[in-house]
Amino acid sequence: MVYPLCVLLFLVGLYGAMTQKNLIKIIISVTIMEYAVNLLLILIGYRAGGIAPIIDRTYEGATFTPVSVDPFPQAMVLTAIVISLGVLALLIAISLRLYHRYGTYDITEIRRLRG
Amino acid sequence: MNLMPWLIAVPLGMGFILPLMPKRSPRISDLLANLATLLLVILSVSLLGKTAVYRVGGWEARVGIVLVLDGLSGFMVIIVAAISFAATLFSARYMDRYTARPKYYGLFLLMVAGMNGAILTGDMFNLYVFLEIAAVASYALVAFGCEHEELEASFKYAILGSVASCFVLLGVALLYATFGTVNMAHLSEKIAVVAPGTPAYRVSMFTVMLFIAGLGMKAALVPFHAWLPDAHPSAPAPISAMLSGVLIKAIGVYALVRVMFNVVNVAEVAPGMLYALMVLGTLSMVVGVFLAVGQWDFKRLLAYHSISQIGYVMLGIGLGTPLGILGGLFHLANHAAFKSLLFLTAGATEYRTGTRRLEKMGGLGQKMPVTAGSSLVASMSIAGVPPFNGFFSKLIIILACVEAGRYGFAAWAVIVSIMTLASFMKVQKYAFFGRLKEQWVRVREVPFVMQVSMVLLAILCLGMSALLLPGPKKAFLDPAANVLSEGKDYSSTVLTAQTTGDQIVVSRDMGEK
Amino acid sequence: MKGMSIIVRTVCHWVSAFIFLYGLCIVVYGHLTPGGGFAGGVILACAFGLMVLALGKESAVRAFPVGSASKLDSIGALLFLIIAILGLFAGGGFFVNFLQKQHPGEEMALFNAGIIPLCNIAIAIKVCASLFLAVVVFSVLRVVGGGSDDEFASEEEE
Amino acid sequence: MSTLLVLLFVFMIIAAIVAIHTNDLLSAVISLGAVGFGSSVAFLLLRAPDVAITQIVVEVLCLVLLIRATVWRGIRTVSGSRDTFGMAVSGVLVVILLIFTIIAFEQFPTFGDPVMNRIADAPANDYIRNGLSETGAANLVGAVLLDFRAYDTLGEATVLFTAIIGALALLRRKSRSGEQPKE
Repeated sequence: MVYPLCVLLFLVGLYGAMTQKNLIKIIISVTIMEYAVNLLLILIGYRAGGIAPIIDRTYEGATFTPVSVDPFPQAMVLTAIVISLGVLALLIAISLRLYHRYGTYDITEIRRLRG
Repeated sequence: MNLMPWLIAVPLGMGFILPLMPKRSPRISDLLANLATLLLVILSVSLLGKTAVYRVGGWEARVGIVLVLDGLSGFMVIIVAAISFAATLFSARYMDRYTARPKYYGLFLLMVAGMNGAILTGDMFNLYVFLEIAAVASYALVAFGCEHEELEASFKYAILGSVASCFVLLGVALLYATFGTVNMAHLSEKIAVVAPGTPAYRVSMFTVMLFIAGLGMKAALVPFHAWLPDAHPSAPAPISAMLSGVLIKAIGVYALVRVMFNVVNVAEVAPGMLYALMVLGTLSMVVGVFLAVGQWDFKRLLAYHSISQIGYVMLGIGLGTPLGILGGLFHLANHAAFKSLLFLTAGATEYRTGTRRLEKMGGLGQKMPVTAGSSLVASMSIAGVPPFNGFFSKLIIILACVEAGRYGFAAWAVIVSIMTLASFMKVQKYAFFGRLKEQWVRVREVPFVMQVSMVLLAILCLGMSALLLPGPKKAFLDPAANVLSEGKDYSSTVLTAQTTGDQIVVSRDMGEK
Repeated sequence: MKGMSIIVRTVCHWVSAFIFLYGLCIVVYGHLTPGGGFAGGVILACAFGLMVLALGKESAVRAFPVGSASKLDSIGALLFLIIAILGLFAGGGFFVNFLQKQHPGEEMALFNAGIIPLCNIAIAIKVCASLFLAVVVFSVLRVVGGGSDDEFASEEEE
Repeated sequence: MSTLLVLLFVFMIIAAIVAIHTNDLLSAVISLGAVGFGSSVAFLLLRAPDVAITQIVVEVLCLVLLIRATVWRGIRTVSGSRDTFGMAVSGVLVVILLIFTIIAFEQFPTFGDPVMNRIADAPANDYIRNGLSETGAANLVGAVLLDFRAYDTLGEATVLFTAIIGALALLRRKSRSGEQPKE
C-alpha cells in the first residue's frame, strides 16, 4: 500500500513537469519527483519495528544487528537530497535570468527557439 | 602508484582551484586549464591497454566503490581527454568575448571530471552522482552567455535532464530493493541467474526501460531529443564541441550501453530490448537527418546531425553482434573527432563573421583557409567519403546489418548516409566555396591557437582510419568491443580481481581473446 | 535592502547565534549522532540566511563577506579532495581512512573514526559557504524584467 | 505505523496536487513545503533521523530561495491559459506509467522487509555488522557516507559546488566583455 502511494507522488510530479507552463511551477514539480524517489529509497530500507542505524550503549554488537534499519539507502538519500538542492539552486538562477531577459515566467511567452 | 584516481582527481582539483583565480588576468586560467587537459591526455594514453580494478577507500568491490578500467572505459577516457584538450585550446582565444573566464574553466573541468567519473565507475549509484556532476556543469555552460536563446535552451535542457536523472535514480532504487546491491559486477552476477517470469525478472526489465528513458534522454535518442537542437547550438562553440562530441556519449550512450550489456546483459536475458535499441537508433538516424536538411543555422544543423549520428552508434551497438558493436564504437570515436571539429569550425566562422546563418556566408574559404580546410575534412568524414574515418565506421555498421540479416536497417543507414552527404555539400557550398561576399572582404583567419586546435582534430580525423589496421585495432578497438560482446565476463573480471600491495588489481587481459 | 524592525533584529541576532552553535555541534558530533557535515553546513548557512533576511544584506555581508565566502567554497571542496588524496599517500589508496587504520580511537569518543570528522568539517565549510552565497545572491538581485545587462545587479565583490 | 504512513502519504499527495494546480505561486511554494515537511516526518517515522534533519533544513532553505526568487518580486499568480490537449496526453502517459509500475511492484518485496533479511551477501549486512569496528563511527549512516562510500560524497559535494559556481556565473553583472575580435 505504501509503495504505490509513493509512485503516485512521483507521477503527480511528472504530470506537473509535463503540463505546467510556469517556470517556478515546473521547478516545483521536478522537486516533488525528487522527494518521491527519496521516500521510495527510505521505504526500501525500512525494517518493521526497527531502530535507527546509530549504535549506542543500549544496543551493542549482536543485539543491534537484527533490529537496525538499512543504513545504505539513507546514505544514498542524503546524497540525492544535496544533489537536488544544487540542481534547484541552478534552476532558480536560470529562471531568474530568464525573467530578467523576458519579463515573464510563462514558457509560452519564452519562445525564441523553434526546437 | 596506480594512476586511475588521478583521472578524476586532476580535473576535480583544478576545477576547485580555478574559480579562485583572478578575473583580471585570464591567461593564468587559460594556462592552468590547458595544463590540466594535457595532463589528462597523458594519463589516459599511459593507461591504454590496461585492465584494472581500483578499490576506492580500500574496500572490496561488494562493500565499497570500485573504479573499473577495461577496454571500453580506457577507450572512452582517451576520447574525452583528446576532445577536451582541443576544446580548451580553442577556448583560450574564443572566450575573449565572454567575462568570468575562471568560472568557465572551472565548470568545464568539473564537467570533464564528471564524465571521467561516470566512465570509470563500477557502481550504479556512483554513476548517478557523476552523471549529475557532468549534467549540472553542462546546464550552466549552455547558458553561459546569458542571452535569451541560451537561457531558454538551458532551462529546457535542465528540466529534461533532471527528470531523466530522476528516472535513473528510480531505476537504481528498484535494483537495490530487488538485489540488495548497487555494485555493477555484483548486480550482474545476480541478474544472470534470474529466471524469466519471476518478480525479480519483471523488476529488472522495468528498470532497463527506466534506464533507456533516462539515459536515452541524456543521449538524445529520438523520442527524447527535443532539448538537443536548442542546447547544443546555444552554448559557446568549445562547449558545443564538448557536448556533441563527448558529453552525450559519455553520460548517454556509454552509460546506457554499460548498463544494458554489462549489468543486465540484455543480449542473453532479453534480446527484445536490443531490438528496441536498434529501432530507437534508426528512428534517431532518420528523424535527425530529415530535420537537418532544411536547416540554415550552421550550429543547429550540426546539432541535428548529432542526433542522426548517435542513431548510427545505437544501431551498430544494438545489433549485438561483435562486428556491429565494433562498428558502433568506432563510429562513436569518429563522431567525437569530426563533430567537435565541425562545431569548432562553426565557432571559428562565427568568431570572425558574427553570424551562424549559412546563406549570409560565402567564399570564406579564400579568407580563412585553415578553417575551411579542416571543415572540409570533417564534412567528408561525417558524410562518409572513402579515405576518411566516417566512411569505414559506417561501412562496418552497414555490413554488420547485412551480416545479421537486418536488410531494412542497412537500407536506412545507406539512405541517411546519402542525405548526410547532401546536407554537408550544402554547408561547404554556402559557407566556404562560391563567390566572396562584399561584407566579408576584411575577414581574416582566426588566431593561431584556434587554428592549432582545429588542425589537431583534422589530423585525428584523417589518422583514425588507421585504427582499422590490425595492430591499432587490436590495441584500441578490439578490447573495447570485447567488453560489450562478452558482456557477462564483466562481473567475473571485477569480482575475482586479485589484490596486490599497492591496490593495483590487474586481472587477465580482456583484449587477448 | 533594509532590515526588519528592531524587535525582529534583536531576536534574530540572539537566535542566529544559537543556531550557529547548534550547527557546529551537529557537524562535530556527526560521526556519533544523527547529522553530519551536510546537515550541519546547511544549518550554519541558515543562521547566516536568517541574518540576511532580518538585518539586511549589508550587516550579514559585514559578518561574512561574499568574496571570502566564495573562496571558502573552493577551499572546503579542495580540503575534502586533499583528505582523499592524503589517503593515497599515507594509506595506500584513494580515500583510505588512514587515520583510523593507523590510530584507531576509543569507540564512541569524539576523537575517533579517523578521517570521518575531518571530512565532516571540510564539507560543512563548503556547504555553508556555498549556500550562504546562494542566499545572498538570490535575495539581493534587483531583477527588472526585460532589462539589459546594466540594470542587472548581482553583486559579487572581489 | 503503516496506517500513519499511509495517511502521511495521502496528505503529501494532496499537497503535491495543490502545489501543481493552484494559480497562486505563494500557495504553490508553501504546498511544496508541506510535501517536504511531510517527507521529513516520514523519514523520522521510518527511523532515518539523519535524513530527516537534512531534509528539514534543506527544505527551509529551498523555500527561502524560492520565495525570495519569486514571490518577493511581486510575481504572485500564474497567468495564461491551460493547454487541455497537452494535459490529456500527459494524463494518458502518466496512467500508462502507473499501470506499468503497478505491474513491476506487484510482487515487490513487502514493506518492512529490508534487503538484509532476504539477501545474505548484501553490503548492508557488512555495514551493520562491521561498521563500528572498521570505521569507528557509531552513526552508521556517517560511516557509509564518509568511509565505505566516501567517493560518492565527494561527488555530491562537487555537484553542489558546480551548481553554485554555475549560478554565480549566470547571475554575473556583465556576460559579454564587449571586446570585439581584433582586426
